[in-house]
Order: sequence, then C-alpha cells, then structure tokens
Amino acid sequence: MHISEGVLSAPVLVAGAAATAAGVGVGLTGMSDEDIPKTAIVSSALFVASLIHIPLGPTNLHLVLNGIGGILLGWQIFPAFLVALSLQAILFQFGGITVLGINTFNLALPAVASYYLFKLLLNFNRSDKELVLGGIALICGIVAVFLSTIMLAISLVFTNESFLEIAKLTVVSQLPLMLVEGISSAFIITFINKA
Amino acid sequence: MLDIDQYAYSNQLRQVHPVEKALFTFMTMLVCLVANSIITSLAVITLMVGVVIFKAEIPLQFLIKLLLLPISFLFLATVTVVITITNSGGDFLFYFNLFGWKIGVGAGSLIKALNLFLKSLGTVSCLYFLALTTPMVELLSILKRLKIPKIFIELMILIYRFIFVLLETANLIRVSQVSRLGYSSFKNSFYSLSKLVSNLFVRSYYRAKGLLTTLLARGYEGEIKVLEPDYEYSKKNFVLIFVAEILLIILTIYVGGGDFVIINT
Amino acid sequence: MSSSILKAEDIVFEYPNGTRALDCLSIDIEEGKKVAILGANGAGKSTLFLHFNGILQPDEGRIQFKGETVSYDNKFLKRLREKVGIVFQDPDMQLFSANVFQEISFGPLNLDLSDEEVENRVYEAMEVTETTDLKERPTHLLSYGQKKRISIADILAMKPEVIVFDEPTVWLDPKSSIEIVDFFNEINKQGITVILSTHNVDLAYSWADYIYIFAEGNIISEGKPEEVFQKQDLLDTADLIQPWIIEVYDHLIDKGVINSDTPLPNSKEELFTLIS
Amino acid sequence: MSSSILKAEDIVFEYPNGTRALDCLSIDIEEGKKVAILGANGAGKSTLFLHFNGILQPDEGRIQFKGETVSYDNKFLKRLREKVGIVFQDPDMQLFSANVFQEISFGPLNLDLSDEEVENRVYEAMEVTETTDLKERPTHLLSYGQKKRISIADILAMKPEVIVFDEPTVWLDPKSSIEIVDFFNEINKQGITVILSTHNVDLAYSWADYIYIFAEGNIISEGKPEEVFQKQDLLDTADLIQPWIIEVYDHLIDKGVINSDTPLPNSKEELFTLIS
Repeated sequence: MHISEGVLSAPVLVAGAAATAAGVGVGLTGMSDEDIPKTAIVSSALFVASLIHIPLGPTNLHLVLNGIGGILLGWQIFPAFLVALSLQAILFQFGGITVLGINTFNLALPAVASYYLFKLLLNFNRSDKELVLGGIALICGIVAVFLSTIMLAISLVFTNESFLEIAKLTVVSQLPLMLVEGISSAFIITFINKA
Repeated sequence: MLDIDQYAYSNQLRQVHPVEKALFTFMTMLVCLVANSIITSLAVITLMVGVVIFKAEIPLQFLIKLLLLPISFLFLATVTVVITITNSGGDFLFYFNLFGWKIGVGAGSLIKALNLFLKSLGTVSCLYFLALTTPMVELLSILKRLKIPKIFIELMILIYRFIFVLLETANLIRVSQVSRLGYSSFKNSFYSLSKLVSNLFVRSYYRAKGLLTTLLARGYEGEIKVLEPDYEYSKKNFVLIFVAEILLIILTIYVGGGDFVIINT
Repeated sequence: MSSSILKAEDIVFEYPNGTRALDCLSIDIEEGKKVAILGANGAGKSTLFLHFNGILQPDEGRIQFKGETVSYDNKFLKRLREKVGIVFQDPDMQLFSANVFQEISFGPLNLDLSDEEVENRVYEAMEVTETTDLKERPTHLLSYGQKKRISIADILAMKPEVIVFDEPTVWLDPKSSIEIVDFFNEINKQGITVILSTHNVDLAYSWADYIYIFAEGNIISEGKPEEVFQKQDLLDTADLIQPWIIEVYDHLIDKGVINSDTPLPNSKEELFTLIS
Repeated sequence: MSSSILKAEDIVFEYPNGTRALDCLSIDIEEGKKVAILGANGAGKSTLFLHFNGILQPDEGRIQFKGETVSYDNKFLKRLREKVGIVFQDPDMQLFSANVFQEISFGPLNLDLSDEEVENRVYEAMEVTETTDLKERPTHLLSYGQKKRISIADILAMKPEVIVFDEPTVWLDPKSSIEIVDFFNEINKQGITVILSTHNVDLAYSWADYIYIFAEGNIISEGKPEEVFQKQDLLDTADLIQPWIIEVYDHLIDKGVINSDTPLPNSKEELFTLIS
C-alpha cells in the first residue's frame, strides 16, 4: 500500500514527513537496548511479508500486517516502518524517498492505534483463552489495514480531488487483504502467546 | 528481485566514492522535481539510463525490467489525472455522455499527466542509479556522515541483514508447503499463506532472542559499532557532477519549463 | 527386471543469480531401492530434489516419474507431489502448524480425501514414527529429535511412493541417527523407495543399495557402495572421505591379517567376523 | 601445576518455562586444554556455555573465571565476554552486519580499542581463518562454510583466552570438518583453551585432551577420552556410541590380533600401526 514518487502535492508530503518524524521520535525515546534487535527483526519480517503477493483477479495484493506489527512493537512501529520502507524504496523502488514520510505515517499510525485497541480489548476481556486472544488480534489486524486504506485515500484526495475515484477504488480493493491480515494476526498472536 | 542488491556489489562504479554517487543522485533528482518540465524529465531519464548502462555496465534488459515496475504504478496514477468527469461544461479533447455526466479526456490534462508521469519516472531512474551502483553498507556510511541518529542506522544494519535471513526462511517454508500441495486450491492457498506469515513472525520472534544473545556475547552494550571502510574522493567526478547538473538547469531555463513550484500537479 | 521410478535426463538448472546448480545431469533411480546421494555442500543435491517433485523446472532436459515425462500443469504436479515426498533438512522450516495433529494433517487434507481418511492417515503416520503421544503438543515446543519425527510423519501421511530425505541425520545424536536409519529400512521394506542425501560416508556405505556422488552440479561417480568408495581420487574431488570400514579392511589386507581375496565387508559386524 | 580457567560449582538453572536445564552441575576446565563436551540434544550443553560468559546467571551455585567468582555487574561482564568467546551453532544467528569486514570489527570495537588496533585485529582474524578475500563481500551472499569461518573470525578478533564452539562440524562436509579440527589444534597451540560440544564421538575421541559427558543437565562422566569411552553403560545413558577406533581395537584384542596389554590407540594412524 504505497504511493509512488511524484504523485502527491508538496503540502501533503511535508505534513506526512513531519508527522512521521514526531512518531519516530516517540518510538525511539521509549526504546531500550533490548528492544533494538526485536524492533529490527519485526521490521524485517514486515518487509518480507510485504513481498508476498496474493494474485487476486487483475490486481496483486501485498500484505501490510501493520496491525500485528503495532501489537508487537507499540510506538516503535514508527521507526520500524520508516526503515523498512526506506529499504524498499532503495531495493525495490516501491514508493520513493519524498513519499517516505507520508507512506510511513499512513501505515504506522493505524498500527499504533491497533496497539492501543489490543490493550483496550484485552482489558475488557481478561481471559487468556486462545480464541479470545485470536479474536482480538483479528479485529486489530482488520482495523489497522482499514485505517491505512482510508488514510491513503485521504492523502490522495488532499492532493487532487480528481483522485477521489481511485481513492474509493483503493478502499474496495483492499477488502480481501483485510481478511487475510486479520486471520494472520490471530494466528501470530496465539502462536507467540504459547511460546 | 534482490538482483538490485547483487548488482550493487558487482557493478563497474562500485569503487567510486559513495558520497559522489549520492550527490549526483540527489542533485539530479532535485533538478528534475523543481524543473517540472517534460524536456528536463526526459533529459534526466536519458542521463541516468546512460550512466547505468554504459558506466556501471548493468545489462539494459535488466534495467528495462526494473523500469517497467514503477511504470505500471505510475500509469494507474496518471490515468486518474487524464480522465475528467463533470456534469457542467468543460474543455474536452473528446468525451462521451453517461446519464448526463461527461466522461472524457480534458484538453490540458493530457500534457499534465505526461509531465507527472515523466517527472516520477525521472526521480525513479535517479534512485535506480544509486541503488544499482552503491551497496547498502556504503549508503549506511553516507547516512552516518549526514548525522542521522545512530539508533536509526543500527536498525538499518540489522534490518537489512535480517531481510535476507527471513526471506530465505519464508522461501523454505513456502517450498515445503508447496511440496505438500499447500497452494493447490484457492481455499488452501488462503490457509497456507496465513500459516506462512504467522510462522515468519514466530520465527522472527525467536531470531530476535537469539540475536540479542549473540550480540551480548560479543560485548554489545546498547550500541552497534562497526568500522567504516575508507574511500578516495575524486576531483574529476565532482567536476563532472556539477557540469551535468548545470547543463540540466540551463536546459530547463532554455525550454522555459521551470516555474519552480515543487511538485505541483 | 527392475523399473525406474525417478529419472532425470540431461537436466540443466541455473538460479536467477546465474549460479549453474545442475550441469547436464542424468540420474535414474530404481523403484524400491535405498539410494544415497553424497557430495559437498552446494554440490546441487537439494536442487535436484526440488526437481523431483516439480518445485523447480529444469532449463533444459526433462524429469520422468515412472516413465512418464513430468509436465508442469497443476494436475500433473498435484499427482507428482503426492507420490514424491521430501523431508527437508531443517524441520523448523517444515513445521508450521500450531499442534502436531494439525501439522501432520496438512498434506493429506490437500489431497481431497474424506476427513475420516485424513484422520486415519494421521494416526497411522504418528504410530509409525512413534509420535502418537505428542498429538496435542504445540510444534514449537518439541525437541529437535521430535520435530524431525513429525516432519517425517508429515510426509508419510501423504502415502508417497518415494521419500527423499535431505540430510536426515545432521544434528541428531548417535542413538537417534541409528534409530532413524532403522526406520528407513522399515519403510523401504514396505515398498517405498528411499533417497537420502548425507555427508556421513559411514552411514551411506552400510545403508545404501546404490550411491551417487555429486560434485559441482554433476554426478561424478555412481555404483554399489563397495565400488564407489574404492575410488579415492573421486572422493577427494567431492570433498569426501573413505568409510572407516574400508580403511580398516584395506589395512588388514595390507598387513596380511585377512586374505586379499576376502570380499569387502558391508557393515561393522561383517568386518568383525572377518577378523579371526 | 595446571590452573583452572573456567569453573562451575553446583550450578542450577531453570528456564522461565520451568525446564531445569542444569541440575547441580560442577565442572572445572583447565587452562590451555582441548575439551570436548558430549551429550544428547537438549542435555544442557548450550545452557552451560551461556553461563560461561555470563549471559545466563545460575539460580544457585557460581561460576569462576581464572579463580575469580563471576559477578554480574557491567564491568566484570565486559571483561568476561572479552576473554570467553562463543562461536554459536548457527552462523546466521550470529552474523548481523552487511559486510564481512564490518561484521568482524563489531567485537573488537566493543573493547574500546583504537580504530587502528581494531583494523589490525580484523585483518589478522581474516588471515587466520583464510577469509581475507571475502573482506568486502556481503554476508548474505556467502556459502554456509564461509559464514562459519566468519563467525569464528568474529570471535578470534576479540583475542579471547577461551573459545567455546557449539557443534562446529554439524552441516560441514567431511573435508571441511577435518580442516576445522586442524584449525582448533592450531589456535590451541597458541595458548587458547578450546571447548567444543559435538555429537561426533570419533572426532571427540581423537581430538580432545579431556571429555565430559552430559545427560539431563548433569555431567555423568568425565576423564581422558580413552577412559570415558570404555564405559559402555554411561554412553548408553547419554545416547552416545563408542568411537569406531575403540570398537575395532576391542575386537582385535578379542581375536588375539593384537596383544591385550597394548595401550588404546588415539587415532586412526595409531590404530593402523598396531596392526602388523
């Protein structure tokens, strides 16, 4: 779920970069030495997962997994996504350098939301039953992708109103992705809980 | 796809100072974005493709394959600029009516879309130059010089390395799933994929623990320090870079494309 | 007359990065045999195995399964992968389900069998590999040896005609290695062709009916164990060493302890009966 | 009199999940020796190693380095990890950097040396491990054997007094295994105490000065190789087998080929000179 170089207007790019800088700042200040390897590896996993394509009709869906990333890393998902996207820009030309800020923001903020949502839902339901845990992760996974899609659409519309159509299309096309993401998140959380 | 990475280590510009390559990339990119002109964008694309093929000696076929990737993305984005939908008047090259709405190609929009398309492709070709000629280690050393926060660079070091490790893991899991017919129908593909992804994360989780152990064993105290390699600057290269940029700027002014508004579609 | 179960004819395979992993290699594996494939790391063994079940497609040449040329359409591949099972080196890469039962059922479930049949097969595979008591255990909490067993049960449950084991004894302690070799003999007796790759020359020598030696993407020698392991120069090329049984036998002949026309002993026990 | 370099006294260690990995274990490793630690998978070998450099802290008992009790403050740990190097099983777990030169420089840089000294050490370590030509290569494009060498250079560059190798020969082909054992002898001659864990009884038997046998979190036997490997019942408990040299020797004595008071041969070559 990337926006390519040169598509967005300058104000959107600058706003995205500023917001991402703030998020990365929050993420880095809360980071201990032991968190570095963890953040790095989860970020690598996000990178690798995003290389997995699901051919679906005429389009290709890429996994985003920001929901689970957020649950695992909290605010540290900001630096994690920033680095992962920088490397993607360099190694694959996905996205680009000027759109790094806005792309990171669109993925990482919903991830942080999913982190808090996960905590909140867990508080509601204190049982550590696998099913409950998986269910919560499923919801977080879906919500995170949904929010990212909406934010992506908003970035497009802010740039040029004629993008409205493609923005709507994007939201619809990401629906199956949300399902895959939700289920994967549920699997991952129940797995790690047992470990 | 990680062929880009392999070429970065084996191309003919490998020995050139990374700062020179980065300077060339970003100055050209800046000119391309600021110029906002079809002619300049074309010149930038030609320049970058030329350097990559003749100087770095990257096979043309491979570069074309790479360029086709963003082109498909860009095409989709530009289509939305070209097509205008309105229910009032409007200046159309051609259009058709649908329930009282006019759907068609606007007069100015075709030029606008072409400009957008070429400008994006121009910046992409700049980045390809950098990615194809400069290995990640050297890009990291540039970032260090730019005083990017240490912790950020440490993350990049680890992430870059573990991308390859996890990619290998993901591939091995996929192969063993395919061997057991994991993707033989739509339904089981869905199931197998979810398992693959969740396993990737679970493995990563253990990897993270293992990595911390091995780092601690080598005296890790919260900072990942590695020795930087030395490179020689070349005056000739700096001169060449500035000449190229100045020529591009002159071209831009000459064709009158430069209204110096950054990325205005 | 014995018949061929897997056959490769002049196959060439290059990885996208340009490494030529298989270089005009031909191999013909007989049905019902115990075959060992030896060679240094990176000699192309694993690449060949991935050709056997159609994961990789040769750039040149062709693969035959039971005399039929492998075609790469979904239908053929499905049948091929059902009949040719591969147990991979690292069980961690093969086990991806939450618990043992689910894990073993993954393969058979993809074969469009009835749920009942799947269940039967899972129980049977667990029994053969002596893992029935692990049934409900989460896979990532198993010991290495247990994971290895489960990874074998995974494949057995698909009822293949050939099983390929990629480096099965690496990491296993000596006792477990001996047990696993006994197990190979057992499934072989039930008619399954067993192919394994290994660095362990002693194991290959005593166990295999037929041996292939790989070096740099090609077979540099093949034959019965006692023939193959006498060619010291070929073993050197493949970074291998002689099995100790042959070394001791050669020495005993040199020193006149045993007669020079004594046939090569096939196992430790045979060697010991020669000494008297 | 020889002195102790690493000593564990009655250490108990339980993992958070409740597994008791070490159960009142004591061990005393002599400086300058070649020590092999044998035992089945999961016997606690790797857990002990992580106690040797203070990554894990025993629940009970204590560790001594050169007669000094290990304390778990940063200063002591830093010194301990400088002096006790561990080469882990899986080089992919250990290598984190994008290129070989940077990778090897990580350890020495943590020792607060000058950049020049670090560079010297990196070059030296690359020379000893014969990896100098890999200097600029990206880690992810190395072969398994090359990664293993780099993971050793990583530790050598820190100039430790003890190096612990966790299962160093697993995955290596026979030739590379022999090379790496020669290498252990070489660094041992330079005064480094070498400790290795292995499943390979033949290797342990011929190489080690002293052997420990682990089973279920404890040492069930220790001694010189020729003593330890004569106790068949203990080997059984630890899922180990006898080295073939001893088996052949025993047999030769049984059959009267060699004299019953002949000392146990230490190597293949010694065994062969006995036969005449």
